[in-house]
Amino acid sequence: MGEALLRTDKLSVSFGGIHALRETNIEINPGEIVAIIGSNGAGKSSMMNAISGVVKYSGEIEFKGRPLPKQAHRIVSAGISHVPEGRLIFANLTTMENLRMGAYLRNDARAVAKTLERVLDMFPRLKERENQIAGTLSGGEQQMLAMGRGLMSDPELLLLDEPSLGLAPILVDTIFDIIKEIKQMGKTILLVEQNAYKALSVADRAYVLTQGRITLEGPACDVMTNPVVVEAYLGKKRNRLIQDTAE
Amino acid sequence: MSWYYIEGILIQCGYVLMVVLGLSLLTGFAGLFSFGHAGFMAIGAYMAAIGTAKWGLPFFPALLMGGAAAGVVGAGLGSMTLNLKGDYFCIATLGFGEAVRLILENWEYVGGARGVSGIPWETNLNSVLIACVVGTLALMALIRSRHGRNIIAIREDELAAQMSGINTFRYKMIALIISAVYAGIGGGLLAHYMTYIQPKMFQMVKSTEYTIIVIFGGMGSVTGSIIGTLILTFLPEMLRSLDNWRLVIYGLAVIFIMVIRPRGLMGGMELSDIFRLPARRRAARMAAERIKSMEDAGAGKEAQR
Amino acid sequence: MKSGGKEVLKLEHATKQFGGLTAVDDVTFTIREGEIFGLIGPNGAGKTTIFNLINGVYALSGGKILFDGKTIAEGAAEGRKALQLKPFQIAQMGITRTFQNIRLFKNLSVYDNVLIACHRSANYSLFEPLLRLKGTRFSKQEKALKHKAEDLLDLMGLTFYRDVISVNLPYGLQRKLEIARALALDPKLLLLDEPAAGMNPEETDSLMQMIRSIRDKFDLTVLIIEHHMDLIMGVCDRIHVLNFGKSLAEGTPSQVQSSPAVIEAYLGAQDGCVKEGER
Amino acid sequence: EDPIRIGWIGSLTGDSAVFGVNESSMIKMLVEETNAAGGILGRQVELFTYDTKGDANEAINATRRIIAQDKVCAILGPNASGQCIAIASVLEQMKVADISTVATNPKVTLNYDEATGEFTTVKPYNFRICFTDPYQGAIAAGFAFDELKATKAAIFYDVSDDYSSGLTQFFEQVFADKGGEIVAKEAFKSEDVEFKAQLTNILAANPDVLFLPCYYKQAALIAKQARELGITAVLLGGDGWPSDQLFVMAKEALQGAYFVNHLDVNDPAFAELKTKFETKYNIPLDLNGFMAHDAYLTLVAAIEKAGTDDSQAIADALTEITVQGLTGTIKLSKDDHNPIGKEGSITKIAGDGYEFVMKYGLGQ
Amino acid sequence: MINGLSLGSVYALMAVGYSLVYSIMNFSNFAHGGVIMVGAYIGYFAMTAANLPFWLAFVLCGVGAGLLAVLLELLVYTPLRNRNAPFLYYIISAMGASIFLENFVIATIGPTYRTYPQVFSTEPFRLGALSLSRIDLMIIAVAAVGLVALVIIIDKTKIGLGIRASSFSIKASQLMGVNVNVTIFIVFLLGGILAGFAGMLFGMKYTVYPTIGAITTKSFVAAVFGGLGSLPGAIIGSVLLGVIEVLVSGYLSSNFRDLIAFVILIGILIVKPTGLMGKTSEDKA
Ligand SMILES: Nc1ncnc2c1ncn2[C@@H]1O[C@H](COP(=O)(O)OP(=O)(O)OP(=O)(O)O)[C@@H](O)[C@H]1O
Ligand SMILES: Nc1ncnc2c1ncn2[C@@H]1O[C@H](COP(=O)(O)OP(=O)(O)OP(=O)(O)O)[C@@H](O)[C@H]1O
Ligand SMILES: [Mg+2]
Ligand SMILES: [Mg+2]
Repeated sequence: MGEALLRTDKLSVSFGGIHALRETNIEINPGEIVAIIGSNGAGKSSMMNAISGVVKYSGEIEFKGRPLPKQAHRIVSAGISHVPEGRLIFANLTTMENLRMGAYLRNDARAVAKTLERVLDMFPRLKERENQIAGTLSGGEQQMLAMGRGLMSDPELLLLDEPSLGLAPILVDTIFDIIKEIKQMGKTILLVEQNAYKALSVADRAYVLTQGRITLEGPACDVMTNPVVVEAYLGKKRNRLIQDTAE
Repeated sequence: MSWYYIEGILIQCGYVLMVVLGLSLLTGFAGLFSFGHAGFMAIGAYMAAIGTAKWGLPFFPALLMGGAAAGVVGAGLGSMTLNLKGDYFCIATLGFGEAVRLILENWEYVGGARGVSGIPWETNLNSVLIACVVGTLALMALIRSRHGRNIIAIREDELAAQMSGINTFRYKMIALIISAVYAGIGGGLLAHYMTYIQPKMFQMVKSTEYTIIVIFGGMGSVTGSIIGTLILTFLPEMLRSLDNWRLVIYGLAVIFIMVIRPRGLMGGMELSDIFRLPARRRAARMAAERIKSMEDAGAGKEAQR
Repeated sequence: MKSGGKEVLKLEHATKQFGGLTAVDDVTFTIREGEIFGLIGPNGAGKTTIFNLINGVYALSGGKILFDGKTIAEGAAEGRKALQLKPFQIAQMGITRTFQNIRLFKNLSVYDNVLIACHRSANYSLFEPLLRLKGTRFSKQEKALKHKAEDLLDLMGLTFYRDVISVNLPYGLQRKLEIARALALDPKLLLLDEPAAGMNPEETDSLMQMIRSIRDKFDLTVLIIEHHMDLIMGVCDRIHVLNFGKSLAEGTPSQVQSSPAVIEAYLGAQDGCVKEGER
Repeated sequence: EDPIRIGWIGSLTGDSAVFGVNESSMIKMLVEETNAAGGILGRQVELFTYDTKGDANEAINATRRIIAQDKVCAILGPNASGQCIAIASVLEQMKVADISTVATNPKVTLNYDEATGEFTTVKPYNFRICFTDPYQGAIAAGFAFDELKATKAAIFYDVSDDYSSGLTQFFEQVFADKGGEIVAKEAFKSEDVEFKAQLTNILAANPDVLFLPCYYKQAALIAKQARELGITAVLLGGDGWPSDQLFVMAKEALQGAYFVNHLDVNDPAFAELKTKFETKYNIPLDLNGFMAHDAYLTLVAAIEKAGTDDSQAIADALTEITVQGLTGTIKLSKDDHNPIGKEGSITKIAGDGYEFVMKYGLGQ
Repeated sequence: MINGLSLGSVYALMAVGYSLVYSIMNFSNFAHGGVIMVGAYIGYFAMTAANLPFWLAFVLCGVGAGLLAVLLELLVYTPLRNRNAPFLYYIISAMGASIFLENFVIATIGPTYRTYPQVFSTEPFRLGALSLSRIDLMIIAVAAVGLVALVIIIDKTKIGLGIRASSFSIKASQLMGVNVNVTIFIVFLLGGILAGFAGMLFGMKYTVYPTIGAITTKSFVAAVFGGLGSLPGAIIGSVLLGVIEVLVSGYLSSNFRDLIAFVILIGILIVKPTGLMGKTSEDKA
């Protein structure tokens, strides 16, 4: 495999005495979707937050072969965009202003307009709610807004933390379609999902995070059929389902 | 230091503490900011002073009358303003405090700006000590009851409190009234210590000083309020020989504590908690471990592989 | 399923407008005693808004909401003034809820969160706590409150975390704590807004068990909003579907699941998993 | 031998710091001079000064400390009535005399029965060297009516200030008794800086004199704004006015204004002290400085008379002495501890300086 | 009326700074009064001790006060932010800072009132029947220009968008690439510059003394009244407060001015609980 887009070396995060992430090494290659799965509190979000510079960490992160800057704003300008867990939209700004915030560091007005158009195409609902104060959007609308805002910076690497949270089933499918679409556009994606099954089915590779440590990694299809993963993350029903289809 | 001097400061601590305890309930526990407590103090002080100096009442009933008057006015203020949020409530109280002062300044019966003199000197270490002990115990008792917990819930999340069936308006009102009563009694004690009161003594800076004490001591901690009162009353006295530099240092000290202990001295803890702390810490650590090990069943199994 | 029970909650032509936007548009449904009733619909369909209407967080623009036969909210209409009970009154009547974006008393311990909510089970006055003697009404009731809170923690499996500050709990446990807090009021009707959000299938499964068991144990009626179809289909007796604020369908899970309108608006091409699984 | 310990308390911070700083600086200078000249009773003088922030409780604390810990034999200051009244009980308990500089409220030296509304006994340890509000208000009103021949007066006072309210009350009374008419009475608050609205009302009432019983900061601002509005009435003030700042702030507007002063500005000692003080401290010498000066002289005389630094003896001696101060002859009455027969010096603002007009006492 | 306008403009100049800082930091910066006061002194000494011409002094005043505000932010608020302190502690620290500034000036420069040299002729400026003193004109002009400039910055520029975003969530705006420290720095600088201008103009119109800060209470009231965090609200609130005060003391009673003004304010707040220009939206649960 060629040069990795992002590589972490002994990445650790701790809060007071709690070690959320312990010496994790991951690699993301250009153009692929990498999924991270793990149960509640396994450290998935902490990893994303470390990469995007909003929590302090120890260890190294390398992006495009160079050490990643530590300040959040420089990380964004390096080409990483993070759609955080819990959306963190700007509740006091309008939908449109939220989207413009996404393109905060971009100065090419024409290119921004183009991205905006594409984002609004992906999420027509946002266009309808253009001037609504974002805090009053419905949960799902807020999730779309968060995704759209993340795309506005036209990043090379997109970090998605539970993008399907709180979405209607029809939209969950749409979101995963969009994720695939984004990949098609040549972007690289790091994906965290509770809906492990869905995540694994779009991902190229996956890491399993357990108590802050990486306990399993490999191509997504291998991870998906790993019995331990099946038992722990995919639920018994799915377990049966997969065995059925596998037979 | 001479005891006579220290005694004076302790008496001051005493009446200040009464006001601070009341404010602590309102600000520290109910989460409502008030810049008008000097107004309640003024009402209590004037009522009590008129009681003893003009009407010849004994000290104790006059003191209670002062507290009651402040409580009644608090209820009136609350019914108008408790629906306002945050800073809006805050300026309503600020305006209230100034309004009380203005009325007193224009009211000839109580001497206008020249105030009331000839108040008997009744406040001494014993009387403030009794007031403070009773006040502290009563406040603690209230807080450790369903009523107190309801008040705390308002501070934490007003909407969630309503959804839990708490009549938030009523409890904010209770907090405000009790707080006003405490301030009124504190004012009465002050009046009978000074033997003279005038509206000037109840300016807005007083209210902010008390708010500083509450937050300095730590929100939601009665012990913190007590310690805060002691420290912030004694500090300027300790610095007294520095003349006009002492308030410069006082200002710096306030900033310094806030910066190094941004939850105040005792933020949310009582003194009794400190003794319980080791046990609590252990329990919390165990729980944290458990949270971690709430862990996917996978963990163990993978280790086996 | 205990069908045919008496009507617990009834929405009659409930309508809510925000400025020009009609978030809830002439919605009518009835929930019967003991039912687990699902409310689903695409994002922005007005589900959370309906919760806020039932709770009295929002005032109704039109229509009427009845609880236990009593009107709790009624929009203004010709010759009649709007009626709106306050949120706390509605909560005291027996409707409690959890929030889509968790709203715990963040800086308080798990135990305190529940203990606060138990307050309705005591009725000692403001002055009784001053006399902290054994055998007074205050101390008896206070003891009862403590037991009640502990029992609830026990029931929800939270006993171990009683001293943990609630924000520090993992997401899933925060959800459970919210439910415990809601139960502390001895509600007749429990509203759950996306209780399984952020849970993995395993956890969702156990949540499902729990919802059933608390329904039985507390004689509850449950109204639930959820996007996890496994949960909705698995636990609900009846389901009401909203779309753009309007009612789209109502029926049993299987009826709803097979309704073309619902599939088109909400479910999409179902069972993506099978398709994916075949890949 | 031990030095003789004396104290001064007053505002070094807060709103009225400007007055307190004047007083304490003056007393420091005088103590230095005394010590250089060999002290009192052959003993050096040690001075303790404490800030009260203008707050009555702080004044009590400062008094307790200065007496109990620093063991002073007498206290000078503080510079406001409220603080003086509050420290009375401490003084009484510790038997130490206080000579206040500019506390003009009658209640400073006399006990007052709120129930009957009458003054009763004299407070044994409170003294003052300034005249009282009733006295000064009466002087101002008498001067306005008798000398300025004004029949219509307007009052513009600081409702939040006790000094200002006191003067107002007695001015109003005396002026009306004499047959004059108060055509307008408007109020402001200490921290105000904008007065045009009230002045507009005063303009409409068209008074002959406008009485401004306040401190010089407001007096200057009001004068300026009054003239801008076209008020032509003669401006009349009290002893809150005397300060060089008055000129700096509103020289033009104040031309021709009168105020009641404690001292005769033609007195050469006045100019000498002023130059000395201002070169030493580089701050303008206000009336407070002069009053502190005289309070200090009075205290020194009392100590000398008592022949000891025993505080009780000093308190006793205070009513026994007669002192020739800058602000007149000071003889404290046994009955009310106020200076006896002190006359006001009516001073006029003309050109670049003050002009002595006349002595005006209540006998006239 | 016109007097009310000029008083209101003074409040406004001060209130805008409050509101600006509030809009991003969500706390009432009670140290603002101290910064205004220091601004007034800078201008005074620039014009007297250093003999600088008015315009230079004016600029210096803005710069000096701006830097002081930034210094406060760096020394006092940044550590608090790094420790995630709740907003209350900012308020208390701000109060501490204002106590410090005020008394530092008393202790060093002294409590004496000081008067600016005369720059503007006292000849009022006439426009038809309207007559306005030059300094008032200046104050109104600076307030108006300052406000318009600020509104443009906040509403129309990217920095402004960043400021508004950061006011809601610092973490989220970091994720968007906003350098939050710089943004906050700019806010304090702008607020401080306005405070400096306010201080100098105030000093020129009236006088300079260490407790000028006391009058800024009024501008805080005005800012809240207008709707905290809303700049036009701050202006409208201030002017309204000025006009109400003047009208009350002109036509009703100067003795009870503040009381009546307060009752009016409370009345308006009861009708509109988030201030005049404050956003009212139903709380979403
Ligand atoms: N700000 C914080 N302070 C203290 N502890 C934290 C903080 N953020 C996370 N943690 C702890 O770090 C651990 C990992 O949290 P993280 O949010 O990364 O988990 P996650 O895998 O994203 O879980 P979830 O699926 O619930 O989102 C948890 O134990 C959590 O309690
Ligand atoms: N306070 C408000 N002001 C304006 N519009 C609002 C307000 N609250 C909700 N809305 C709008 O009403 C519609 C319904 O919102 P609601 O939150 O009820 O959706 P929902 O069905 O709960 O969706 P989700 O499943 O995504 O949470 C949305 O379009 C939302 O933007
Ligand atoms: Mg997470
Ligand atoms: Mg919703």
